[in-house]
Amino acid sequence: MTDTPLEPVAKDTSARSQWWDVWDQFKTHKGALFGAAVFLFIVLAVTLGPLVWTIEPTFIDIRARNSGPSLAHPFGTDQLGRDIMARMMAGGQVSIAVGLTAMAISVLLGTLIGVVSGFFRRLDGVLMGLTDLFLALPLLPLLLVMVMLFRETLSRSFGPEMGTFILIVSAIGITSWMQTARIVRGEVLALKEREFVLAARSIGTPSRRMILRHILPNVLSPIMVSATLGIATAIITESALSFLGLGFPPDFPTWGRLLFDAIDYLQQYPERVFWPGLAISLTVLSVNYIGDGLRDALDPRIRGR
Amino acid sequence: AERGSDGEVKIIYWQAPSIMNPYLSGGTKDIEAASLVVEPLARFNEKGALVPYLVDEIPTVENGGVAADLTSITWKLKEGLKWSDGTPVTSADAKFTAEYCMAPDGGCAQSAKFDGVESVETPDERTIVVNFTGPKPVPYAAFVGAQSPLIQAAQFKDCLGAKAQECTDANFGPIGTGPFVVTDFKPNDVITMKANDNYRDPAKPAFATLTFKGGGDAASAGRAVLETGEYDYAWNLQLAPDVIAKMAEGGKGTPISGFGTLVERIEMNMTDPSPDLPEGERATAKHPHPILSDERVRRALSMAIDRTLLVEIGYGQAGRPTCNLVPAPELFASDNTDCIAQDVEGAKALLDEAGWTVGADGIREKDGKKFKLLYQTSTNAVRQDFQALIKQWWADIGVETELKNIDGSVFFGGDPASPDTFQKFYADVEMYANNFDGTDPEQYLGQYTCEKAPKPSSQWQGENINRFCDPAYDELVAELGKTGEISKRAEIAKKLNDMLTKDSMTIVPLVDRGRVSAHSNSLGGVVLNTWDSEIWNAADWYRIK
Amino acid sequence: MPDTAMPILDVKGLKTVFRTRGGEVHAVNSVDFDLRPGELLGVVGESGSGKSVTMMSLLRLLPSPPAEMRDGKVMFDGQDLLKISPEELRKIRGSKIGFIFQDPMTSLNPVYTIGFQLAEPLRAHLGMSKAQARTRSVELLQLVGIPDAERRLKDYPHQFSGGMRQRVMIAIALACDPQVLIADEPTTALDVTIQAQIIELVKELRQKLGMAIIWITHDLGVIAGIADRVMVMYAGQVVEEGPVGEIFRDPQHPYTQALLKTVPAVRGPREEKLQVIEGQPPIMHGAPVACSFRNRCQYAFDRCSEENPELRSVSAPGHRAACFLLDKASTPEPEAVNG
Amino acid sequence: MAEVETVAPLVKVRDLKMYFPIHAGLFRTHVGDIKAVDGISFDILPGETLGLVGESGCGKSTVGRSILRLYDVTAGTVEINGFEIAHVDRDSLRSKRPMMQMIFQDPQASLNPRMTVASIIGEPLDEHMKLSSDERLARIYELMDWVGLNREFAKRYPHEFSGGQRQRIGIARALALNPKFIVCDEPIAALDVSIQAQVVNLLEELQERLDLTYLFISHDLSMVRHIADRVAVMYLGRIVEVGSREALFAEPLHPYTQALLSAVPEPDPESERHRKPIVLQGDVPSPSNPPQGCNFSTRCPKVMDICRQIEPAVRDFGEGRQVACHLYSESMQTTAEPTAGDITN
Amino acid sequence: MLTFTFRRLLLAIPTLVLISLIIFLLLDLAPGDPLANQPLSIPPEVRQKMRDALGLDAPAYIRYLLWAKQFFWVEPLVFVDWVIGTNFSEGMQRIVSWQFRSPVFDIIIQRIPQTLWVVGLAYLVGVLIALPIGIISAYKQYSWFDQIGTFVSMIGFSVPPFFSGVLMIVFFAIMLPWFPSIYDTTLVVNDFESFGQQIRQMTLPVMVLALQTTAQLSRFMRASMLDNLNHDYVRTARAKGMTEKVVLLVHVLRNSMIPVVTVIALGVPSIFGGAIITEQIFKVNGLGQLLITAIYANDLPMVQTLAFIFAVLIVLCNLIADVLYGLLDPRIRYD
Ligand SMILES: Nc1ncnc2c1ncn2[C@@H]1O[C@H](COP(=O)(O)OP(=O)(O)OP(=O)(O)O)[C@@H](O)[C@H]1O
Ligand SMILES: Nc1ncnc2c1ncn2[C@@H]1O[C@H](COP(=O)(O)OP(=O)(O)OP(=O)(O)O)[C@@H](O)[C@H]1O
Ligand SMILES: [Mg+2]
Ligand SMILES: [Mg+2]
Repeated sequence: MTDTPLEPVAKDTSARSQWWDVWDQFKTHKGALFGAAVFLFIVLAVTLGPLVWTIEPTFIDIRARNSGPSLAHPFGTDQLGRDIMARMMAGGQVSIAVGLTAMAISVLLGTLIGVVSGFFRRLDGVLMGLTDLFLALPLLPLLLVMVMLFRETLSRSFGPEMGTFILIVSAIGITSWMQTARIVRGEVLALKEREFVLAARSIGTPSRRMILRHILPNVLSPIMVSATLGIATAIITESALSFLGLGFPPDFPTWGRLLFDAIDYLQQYPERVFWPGLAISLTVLSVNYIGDGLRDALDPRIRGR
Repeated sequence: AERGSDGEVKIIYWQAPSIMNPYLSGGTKDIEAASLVVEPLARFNEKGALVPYLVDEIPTVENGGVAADLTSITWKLKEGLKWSDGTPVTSADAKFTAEYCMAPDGGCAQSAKFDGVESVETPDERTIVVNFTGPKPVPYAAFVGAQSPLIQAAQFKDCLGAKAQECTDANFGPIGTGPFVVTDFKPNDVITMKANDNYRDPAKPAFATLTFKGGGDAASAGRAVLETGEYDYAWNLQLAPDVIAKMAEGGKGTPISGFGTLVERIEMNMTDPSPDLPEGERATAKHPHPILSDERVRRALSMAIDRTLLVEIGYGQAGRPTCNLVPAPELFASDNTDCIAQDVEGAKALLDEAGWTVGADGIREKDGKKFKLLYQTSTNAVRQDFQALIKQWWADIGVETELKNIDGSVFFGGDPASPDTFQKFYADVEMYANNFDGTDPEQYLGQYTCEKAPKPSSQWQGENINRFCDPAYDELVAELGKTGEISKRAEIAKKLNDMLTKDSMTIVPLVDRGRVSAHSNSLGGVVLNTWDSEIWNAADWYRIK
Repeated sequence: MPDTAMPILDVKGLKTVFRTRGGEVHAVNSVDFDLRPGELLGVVGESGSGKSVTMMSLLRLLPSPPAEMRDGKVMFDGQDLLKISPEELRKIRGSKIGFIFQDPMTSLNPVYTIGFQLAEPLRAHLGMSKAQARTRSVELLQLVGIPDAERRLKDYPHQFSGGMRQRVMIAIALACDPQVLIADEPTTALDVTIQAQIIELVKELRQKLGMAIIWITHDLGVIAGIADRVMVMYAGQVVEEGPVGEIFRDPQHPYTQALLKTVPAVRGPREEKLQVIEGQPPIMHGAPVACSFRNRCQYAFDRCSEENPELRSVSAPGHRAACFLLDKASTPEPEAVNG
Repeated sequence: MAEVETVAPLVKVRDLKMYFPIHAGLFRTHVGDIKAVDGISFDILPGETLGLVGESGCGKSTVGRSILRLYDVTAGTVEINGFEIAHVDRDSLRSKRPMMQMIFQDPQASLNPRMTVASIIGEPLDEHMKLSSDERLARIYELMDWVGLNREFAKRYPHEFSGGQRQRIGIARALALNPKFIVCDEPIAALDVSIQAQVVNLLEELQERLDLTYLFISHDLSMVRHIADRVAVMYLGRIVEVGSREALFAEPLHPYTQALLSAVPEPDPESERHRKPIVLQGDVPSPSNPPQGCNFSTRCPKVMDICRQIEPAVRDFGEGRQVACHLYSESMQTTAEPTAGDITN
Repeated sequence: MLTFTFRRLLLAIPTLVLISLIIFLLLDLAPGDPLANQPLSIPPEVRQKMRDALGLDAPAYIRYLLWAKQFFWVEPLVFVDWVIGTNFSEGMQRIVSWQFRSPVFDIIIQRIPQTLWVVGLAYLVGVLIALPIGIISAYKQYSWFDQIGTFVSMIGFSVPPFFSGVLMIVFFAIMLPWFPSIYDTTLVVNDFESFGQQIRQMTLPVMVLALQTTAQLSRFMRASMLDNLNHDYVRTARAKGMTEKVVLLVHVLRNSMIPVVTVIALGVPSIFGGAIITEQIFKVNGLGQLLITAIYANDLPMVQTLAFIFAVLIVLCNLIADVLYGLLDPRIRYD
């Protein structure tokens, strides 16, 4: 055969992983890039910040209470004289950790259930029934009951803070995976009809490897999008739980808790509302923008353009 | 003034009333809402003194109203009293009220008021004789105070016993003798009332209608009275003092405060709550507390606390530092004020003396045992602030504290299966507030006898939370039960109070918590009463023109 | 067809560019052609050669961004379609120029009935009442050979088969008796038997209604059967143009020649080996500076990579091609084969 | 082709049926079937290419997939290289997989967009052979050479290739396990005319070199004519005519085959002018509700009454030529018209 | 379609029974006591009596069966009686709330008007604002309108209502005393003035709630429009010479509405349960507040019933969404 290899259509760059393409596309989305920068900044601020700003968030300096922003306390102090900046950083760690972990739980659960029910026809009915059931269960009482049921057991095994953390994170995770599961299932159903899955079957690839190799990588983009949305929702949900008195204990700062506590002081010390409010909004906003960018970047149709 | 000439008055309670029958709910919000409609024979005034309401005078031994052997009391209804539906109020109504609350399956929340009542007799239409099973030195419980008003026999006749739960209409709109009548009751939301046409004083109430809104939170209730002026009266503004002060700048209303017997205190566990003990022995008298059994230790812990600062941060106008379990009424209040001044050095010295020496990490230890305490309370912003502050003070004297807070409904829920109730007290120290009804502390102080300690055999029921046990105390309580003379009673009560606080430091009182409410500047006649319903004199309220 | 008639549609120097992330794509490069009344112009070329973009540019149907009409004139009815206001253009679309798209499955709005979609242009352009539009719709459906037209007006697109849908599309395009009908691969998605039905239908309608048609396709067979004139496109340019008989009998451009050879026939002798055109069509970043076919052309020589050949007339009347080979005397022997 | 009679067929399909159940109603009861493949039988000899043609939706792909046991067939047997495929259990099926492979229609859809060329081609190797990574790579390169892909492309992703190249990747994957039999399900339908020829030539060349046997599914009759040795024509789940390429294209017997062939236009204006295609009326009936009698009876230009009543039997004309049509059924041959008339009355 | 609906309804029954059981068991397992909120001064014996009177200590399965009977049998009968004036239900024990000692359904019915007025209206307003925003944002993708829309909706998404609510109160009730901060549930709308008052008192909570609905829905609408704008039929419509308005509002809109309508329908149950925080802040005292106070008060029958009603609503709205989907999209035939 005289056939010489054909010119590739792609640009001349040699073997590039498609993550580079994703990044290339992501870069063109200004909002997403900005969001990523802001989010990175926030994460760095709350994780590395305490190394620089060494005041303990629980340290009470009762003489300096209710003071406004100053050099000693750039964000001011609260009613017990605790440094708000230190509390913001500590709270941010928790809030972001809550956001990330709750999102991870919900995405993992959602993906697992979505993939399994989309892929194995026999389990589909049961699993989708379960999903509907969870969708129909009123979440608030469920959350409440979970908090009430397990708070103590968990605090005993993991310490009060870690216990509450695990509880809240799993409560949020367990009550928010359904949307992801539905989307993923839909995608999987569609993917299953794609010929490359059939091709894998004709090779004799067993289901487990089929899922790992062919299904999961291809449902990544809706999962990513659910994930970014999930972080935002989890942070907001945690703050709403604080409002309802079900979140972290009052002596354990999170952004939601700080915001809630500051609301009574809205008129005297508006800055106290401002900081956590800004932090939450910025985080949610930046994560949302990242999600937007990722959605574009992961969609081959858009990326190809 | 003329009845109904001042239009509408609006009251906001951030806890919404769920029922208008005080016999089916012990909740303050419910009792106070009901107090606008149903009335007792006599009430306590703002000073804690009894004042006649539906009777002309308070029966006493002196005026013959109370039998000399203290086994009966005779009330005489006012002439011409009418229910709001126009029918006359008779002694039969009182007899019925007693039957209603004493019926076995009725689940009456106020049945303690009728403790020791043997029978109620009605020699005539206006005379009510309450017979007691034995001598009763303080016979003013049944039909006295907002908790035990008269209800109309005609309205509730089918609601005795188990049926009490089903009489929704009656429970939501009781017929009473008070200044207002319910026109519409929306549970947990809003009650609308209008002036009672048959109220005994033809000039009162000044308001034609009354709206009693419930729900939300203290802050927004405060705002509605102090800042926007939408409401005339807001109840129990449990807010940080500076928040209230800021709201008051709004200029629409005035915060008012009053003090009763509610004391925020730290209770010391006299028994060992260690989880290593077998269930059933944990936190029982069998194992005294390894650290707190020493009186010096308890005293040192108390000395480390700056109560004045606690008040300033947590309650402001609505609190004052106290060292007493019974801070009021004046007659019964001990003059113990030793604890008010913080004394960190003294506390340290005391601990040194007790053999607790400062270890390498700054934490005291004795015989290789670290001074570590578990400090629990219910979940509530102010309490957590207190916990944080006290933890720091205790850290200053070398005590490590682990903080824990438990949801109020569990903490106070009394479920014997839960490890987290305040009765079980699976912690070293705990903090909450308690008070007593009326003005006589006998029953309140009587809670600290040995036998009232919660224990497995009593399903963890019992009021002697710290398992305090002193035979001398028990004896003194018994003596109080036999003493009728008021000054003598006061003397014994003070002594009991001091045994629990000043002498043994079993109970470490922190703050005498009063109440802050607020009324609009145009609402006149408000007299805050902490001994009875807070809005006890709503009949006297009027609009300042 | 009368060569003398004034062209009804005259396209000069049409240039369409897509601005994309990867740079500009010059999808259509200085395309000239005309269409005479009653004539059927076939347009062929492989995928991506710019056939659809050319035709959609005429009516400015491309979304912009990314599309941009850089240059050119599209004279229709004395007006330049690229210059007139959107409102004037809208009045021409669907009434004077009808359009049939490639994919009958997606080109109809799935949530409206056929009747509704048929009546829309009638009511918009001809101002018909509901009832008039309905009568006319029935006529149209009968015209394109849909049985039981009255009843089928109430059906939704998904209730029709692919062939039927394409008939509906044709009916919509014909609704206002357009002077020009542009059919963009109307049969590519269909089976041969259905394709045969549609082709028969168009032939018939053309005789009845006498409009000018532009018919885009990949399939040289289809063109051979129906076209009067053929235009061959490659990489956004017209490489050859001429009467159908000429093109098939005596193709001048190497691309046309190769194209004709790659297709095996159902009838006649069977080739042992299929001819192939090696390589891929180029991506058109930037205006062409050289012959875009040179990389795949077996006759390519130096000049091909230096200059872009223009369309020039070939001996036969109306036959034009864009290839330097035509200049090299008339000796067709490929002496300067590229090494 | 004359001596083929003596050779044992590589693929033997007997009375294959593939029904897709339809569930409906309150309790999702089984109310009917889509009879995508409704009883077909054929053989493919070693080294031969059988072309399978027919209109869209007539069940061509379903046949291909059922033969490879990508569906659990409803009835019938499939024997490949002497092994029964249609009803064996999963494990032994898996061990038979290397023997039979498939090339798909859509080169875009049949390649996982998130795998590199090397991993796509290597997947069957990972599944069925225990190779060291060097051996594996060597094999991948060998395969890429076979299909004419530059080895440098091994690390690239499918979207970086043109359609023709993608189809080559798919072919390489199918060849990885040294199959004997390959089902080509419209391998060129999605490609441009100029590219089609490249792929077809490649397939032919590989067949020669590796001694492959193809089932070549297509609706492009001219390509089938080019590549297939024998051709089977399907209509609505059944095979209506089978024959050697020459015979079938020269003289189609079944009215459907005739119509099909006549509908193909030819790139020659002269002959086009004279071609009179048999234009079929109407659409293909739904496979869930096929007409009574002959499936083609609703559109057949030569329909007789009997066609609407009785399903025509397959008649063997020798030399592998088979037709299922009442026009040629033995009993009808002479007395077709009168009998048909009798039946209607 | 009809069979489909029936089928779904049938399937919903076991789901609902399961849900009711799960809710019951979960709530029953939860620690806490309906009497926890009673003052400490009430002695334990009295507490015990109150517990007995409420029937709190009966075994769980008996309470569940009793509840089930009351919910599925007695309450429907009461409803029948109320509608046609019979008295089948006389003497039957209805589901009685522990905090109110009153049939829970009476209270629920009392709460429905304010919930519908405020939360329902907010939802409606949110939807009505969101749709045009979504449409314009999609049509003018990446224009300044689109960018601002994105930004605002993300703000709406990221601000918890307990924050925006209080902010609104401080601005519009205290600093600029335009609107009341407390919702008056007793207001009867019978003339122009009271109507104005009703509007005024609804403004703030509706604004807070609508912001959230708008934020989410407009994003969704935009995505759906964008999706459809690329479809071939849009080009067909343009080629037919339709005006842009027709193309957008007739052709694209209806197709884009198909998924959006489902989302809207599925959001309806949240009207009843989801506005808890906003209700609390403005003291609207609707169903959300009823639920949360019942939870705090451990009023098991009330929580159980409300939770179950929400579950029914959710299941029902799911069904409605599916049916709507089928109606809007002729391609879907559910049989
Ligand atoms: N929206 C777009 N953005 C960027 N490039 C485009 C766009 N639409 C078309 N193109 C490019 O324009 C060129 C011509 O495309 P066009 O659709 O006209 O080809 P065609 O000849 O109609 O092909 P086919 O036969 O496949 O329909 C192609 O190279 C294509 O990539
Ligand atoms: N998984 C399936 N479930 C239900 N019906 C199916 C399934 N796969 C195919 N069918 C139906 O079976 C029939 C035959 O389909 P098949 O894909 O085999 O046709 P085909 O001849 O390959 O058509 P094409 O040329 O369009 O590829 C069609 O009517 C199709 O709708
Ligand atoms: Mg095209
Ligand atoms: Mg197929």
